[in-house]
Amino acid sequence: MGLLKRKNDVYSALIEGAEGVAYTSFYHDAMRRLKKDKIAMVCLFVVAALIIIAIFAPFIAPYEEDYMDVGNELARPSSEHLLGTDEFGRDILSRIIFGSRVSLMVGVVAEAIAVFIGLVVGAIAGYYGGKVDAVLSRIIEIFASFPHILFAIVVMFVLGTGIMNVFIAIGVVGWTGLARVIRSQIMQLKQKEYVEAARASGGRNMQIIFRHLIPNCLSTIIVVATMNIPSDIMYEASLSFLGLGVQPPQASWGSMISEARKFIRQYPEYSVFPGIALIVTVLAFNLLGDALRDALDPRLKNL
Amino acid sequence: MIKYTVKRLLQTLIVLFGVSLVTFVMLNIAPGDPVGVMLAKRADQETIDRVRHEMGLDKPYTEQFIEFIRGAVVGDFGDSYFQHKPVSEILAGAFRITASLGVWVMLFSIVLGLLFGISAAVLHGRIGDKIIILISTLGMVMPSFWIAIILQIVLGVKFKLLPISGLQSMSSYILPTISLGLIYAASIARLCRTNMLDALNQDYVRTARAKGVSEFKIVMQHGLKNAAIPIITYIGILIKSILGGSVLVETVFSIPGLGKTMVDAITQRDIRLIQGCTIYIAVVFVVANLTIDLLYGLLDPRIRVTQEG
Amino acid sequence: MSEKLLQVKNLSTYFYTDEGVVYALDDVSFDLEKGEALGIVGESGSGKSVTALSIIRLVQSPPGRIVSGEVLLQGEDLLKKSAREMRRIRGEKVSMIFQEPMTALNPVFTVGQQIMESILIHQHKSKKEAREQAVEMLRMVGIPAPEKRVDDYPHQMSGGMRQRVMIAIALCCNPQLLICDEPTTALDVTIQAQILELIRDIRERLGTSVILITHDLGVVAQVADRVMIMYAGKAMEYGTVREIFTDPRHPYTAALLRSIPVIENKTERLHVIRGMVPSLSKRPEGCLFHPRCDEACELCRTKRPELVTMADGRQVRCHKYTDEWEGQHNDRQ
Amino acid sequence: MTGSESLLSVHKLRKWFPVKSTALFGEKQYVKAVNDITLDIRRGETLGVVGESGCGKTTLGRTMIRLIEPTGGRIVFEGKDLTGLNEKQMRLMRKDLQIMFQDPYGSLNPRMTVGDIITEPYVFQKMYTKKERVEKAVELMKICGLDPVYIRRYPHEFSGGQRQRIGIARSLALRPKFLVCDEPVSALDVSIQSQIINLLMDLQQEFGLTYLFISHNLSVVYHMVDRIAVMYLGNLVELADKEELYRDTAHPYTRALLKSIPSLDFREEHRLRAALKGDIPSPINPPKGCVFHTRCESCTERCRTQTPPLREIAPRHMVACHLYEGQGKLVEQQ
Repeated sequence: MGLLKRKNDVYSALIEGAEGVAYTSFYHDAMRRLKKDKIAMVCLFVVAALIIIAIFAPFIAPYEEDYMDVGNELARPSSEHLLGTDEFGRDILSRIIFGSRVSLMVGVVAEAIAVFIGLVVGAIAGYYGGKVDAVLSRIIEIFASFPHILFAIVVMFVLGTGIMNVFIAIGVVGWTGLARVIRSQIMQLKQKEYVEAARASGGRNMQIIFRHLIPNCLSTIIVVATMNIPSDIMYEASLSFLGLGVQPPQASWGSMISEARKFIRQYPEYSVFPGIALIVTVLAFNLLGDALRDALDPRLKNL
Repeated sequence: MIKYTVKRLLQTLIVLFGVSLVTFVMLNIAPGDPVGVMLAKRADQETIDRVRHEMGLDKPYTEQFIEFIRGAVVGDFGDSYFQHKPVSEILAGAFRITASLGVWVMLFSIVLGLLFGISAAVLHGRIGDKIIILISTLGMVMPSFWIAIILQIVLGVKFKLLPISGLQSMSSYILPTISLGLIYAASIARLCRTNMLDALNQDYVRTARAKGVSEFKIVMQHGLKNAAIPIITYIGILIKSILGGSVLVETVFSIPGLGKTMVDAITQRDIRLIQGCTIYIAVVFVVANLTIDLLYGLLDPRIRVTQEG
Repeated sequence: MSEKLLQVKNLSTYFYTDEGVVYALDDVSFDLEKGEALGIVGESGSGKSVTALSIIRLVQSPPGRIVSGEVLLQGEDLLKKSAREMRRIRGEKVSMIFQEPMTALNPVFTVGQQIMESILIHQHKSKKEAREQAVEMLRMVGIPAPEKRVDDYPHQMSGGMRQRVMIAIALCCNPQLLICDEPTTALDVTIQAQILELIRDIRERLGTSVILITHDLGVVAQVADRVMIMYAGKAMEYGTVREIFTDPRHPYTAALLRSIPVIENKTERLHVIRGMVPSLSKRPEGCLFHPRCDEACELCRTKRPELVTMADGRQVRCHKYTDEWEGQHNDRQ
Repeated sequence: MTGSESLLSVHKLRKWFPVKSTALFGEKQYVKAVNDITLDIRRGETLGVVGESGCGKTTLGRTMIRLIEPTGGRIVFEGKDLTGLNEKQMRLMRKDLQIMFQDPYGSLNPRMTVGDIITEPYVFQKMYTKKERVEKAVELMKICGLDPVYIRRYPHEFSGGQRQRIGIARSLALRPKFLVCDEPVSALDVSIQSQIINLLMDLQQEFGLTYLFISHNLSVVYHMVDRIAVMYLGNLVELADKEELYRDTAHPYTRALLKSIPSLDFREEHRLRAALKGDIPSPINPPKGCVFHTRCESCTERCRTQTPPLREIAPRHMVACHLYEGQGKLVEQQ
């Protein structure tokens, strides 16, 4: 057979030839498109800044999380306390900085739980279809019937308050949306010809799911997760606002707004500052999600 | 069409059963000793056992569940331990209040949402579109409880224009409606814009243009009728979010609706009331979703008129 | 009034995308007699569909824009018309049908409503009269039991039937010009034969002039009187069906005709046109076809040929038919 | 080149897709995509399968290599009955049976490099080391006319024609004996189409491949194949050598198909007349008796009631039509 004879030159041709050729993988393209989107860059910068603030909070914040400047309660913004102090004399700016830890952690951890459950349920329902799909879809529908906030409240009631329970409560509730998206995407991808080709050359179900189906869902997962993080942050803030989430003295933007409500007359701005921090964070993640969707999956772009 | 309806009815029954099962398990089985949690150790073991017996919690779970279902079907969720009144009575009153607020919030968000959404799609590519996108994104990120407080401070306290609590007079509806409705108006605007743009890029719009149909009619007839279908399905989700969101707004404006009842029940640890409230809200959503799905079938001929054999 | 129904002069339409300017349609000219059928043939990316969309001014801008040229319909330049005037013309004087029957009809309106919509815009008729006319149109395009089918929704009809409905919509106001953009590409061969026969009957019965856009030379041979071969946005050759099929002059036309598998001829290997269809934004220097042309020479690689009208009226864009060609003859590879 | 003994044959092969019946409690309804088809393909041969949309040609191709599980009938490959094999055994057989697809964009995973796509069959069949797989990939790319320098590029960086070549390289990776080509050139321009057809014919020469060539375009098929099978609404209506099929066409549907092809003969008197009226009936409840009777000019009372059996009216020329009642001998269905 003529093919074997040419073995060595084929190999050498391969190395010097293939190396030189520039290739753009899918994610290179996506990054290039993302860089062109100025808003996305700003949001990326804001999100990065938030993460740094959250990690290095103890060094950045002017005061300890629960340091009380006794006798200086509800002070207006001054040089010592840039945003003034709360009813216990604690520095509002420092508590907002520490509060960013809670919000970002909830965004990441809760969303990770939601993505994990959603991906598993969605992939199985989508791939196997038939009865499995019917049962899982009903389960998705059941969990989606509870308003997000209420279900989280009940979960908190059962688990008790505390930061870890907040993550679980929001994560356990938020997976239905992603499950539905993944399920419909897997159903579409299942019919693609490259999946049939894999099956025709002997690919097993698991190999097909992990080599073909999940990689092609990745961009959807990233987009949906990035869009869900802001709502997770809002749910945490709401829970804390209702006094069911993070308990004092730990700082959370939601609980700060709730505390501030009692002192509207003396110091109205007290409740405005944590609100602004919350809005900036949620806005940054939201716009980043939009930009990622446009960069990763041009077809999803709503022109 | 009938087949579609029957199938949906069957699915809804299963979901309702699932909802009651999940709620029952979470509140009665998960926390181990519900009465202990309820009395929060304020009573000695002897009273706890007596209360447990009174509420029938010492029976095996399956029996409790059957009793619970039989009651729920008839609308009887047992009695609230602290208010000594049937839960269903409390919920009915609270629901009327939340519903009345909910209707206004829905109207506000749908009207505003469609207005912004359609105009954004029509002004696509121009400044107007960009401004509306910005406003709607901002609207989506405003936490409802935060806006509620800001409105309370500015309009209520500073300028004393509007009442800042309760739902006695018509004007007292304005602040809660705006603070809860803003988020949903923004999401409807975005959804409507995306669907309109999608519809306006379909081949049949190009055909309509080739017929000489005016842009206005293309948007209003061809575009809207196709874009309306996904928007109507969103209204189902809207009802659920309003039921959820009302918890916050009712707390800020101290409106004794379902949301506030739920929060108070949680803080008082009134298990029966919490259970009744959760089921009640979920049922309202499921029923609303069902009606919308059937409406959806009527509007979309592809479902109403099945393919001939 | 000149006998010519349509005169297109130096029409150019470019698309301004972030990857650069796409020269989709570059300086194309042709004309159409009353009742005549012109076939515009080309492979994908040749600019044939853009020609139609530019005539009827449905090019989506941004990113597309008609950059230059004139489109004279009975002497009036459509490019100068206002949007309102164009809306009157579309459907009344010029109408168009598209390739994908599955998506070209609005799924939430009945077939009858979509025909009546065009009638009610252009003709002042009552709803009842419009409905009767719609049923008549459905009968004319060969749909069985039109009185019943008029209230059907598009999803209840097959591809072939929907294309007939599209034709009914396009013809209900008896336009002078019907533009068909690959009308039968998505259809099966037996259904395609029915639609082509229908288009031919319409030309005989209503005298409508037709522009038929396709990539299938067989379809052109069966319906068209004159043919324009397009490649990479420019017209390569223009002549009657007989001239083009019996005596193809441009190397691309000849290569295309030779590479089509035909049942009768016995050749073992199919004739191949090497290389790929060029990208419209990064066009080759000189003649656009030179990278794939077996007769290309230095002149072809450097100078872009003009569309030359030869003695017998034939138009060809190739240096072979210019006097400069003799000199170059020898150094061809 | 065409050997005598059969490489792959199917006996009364059937594939019925259950359909959610519109009637709530009505009996189960089926789309009878492939209806009791018996075919025999000889080693080195190219059998063309032609028919319009909904005739079941794509389902037949996939069912033959059990990419879709048949609901009835037997598949025999090199004397071995494939129908009974369990998944593990079938996986070994996959080496010899491969398929290539129509859509250049849908048949390649956009997230994998060309090298990974071509060598994926080795991953599934656990063949060769990493280094050997790269060599194989380079070799296959060269054979299919692709420059191996681009081995690490992604599908979106190639033209339609090049993508089809990648698909062909992948289907050759396991050195198959039998290849189903499901409309491999239908999505390509004419000039690119002939390049791929010539490539397929060269590969058949070099590797002694046997093709099942599926297409709705009879002229493309005519050029490539030795024998042609014509299908209508899930049934085999005619099967013959290509010259025989063209010269003395037996079945009315085949005749209509041939007449509907828009020929390059532009003269007025030869111009196309529609050979068939009406539309293809719905596959959910096909017409009784002969499925083609609703559109056939020479339809008789018998055609409406009795399904015509496949009979051999001339050497290796089968047709299923009552017009040939009594001629030739019935093809006995083993």
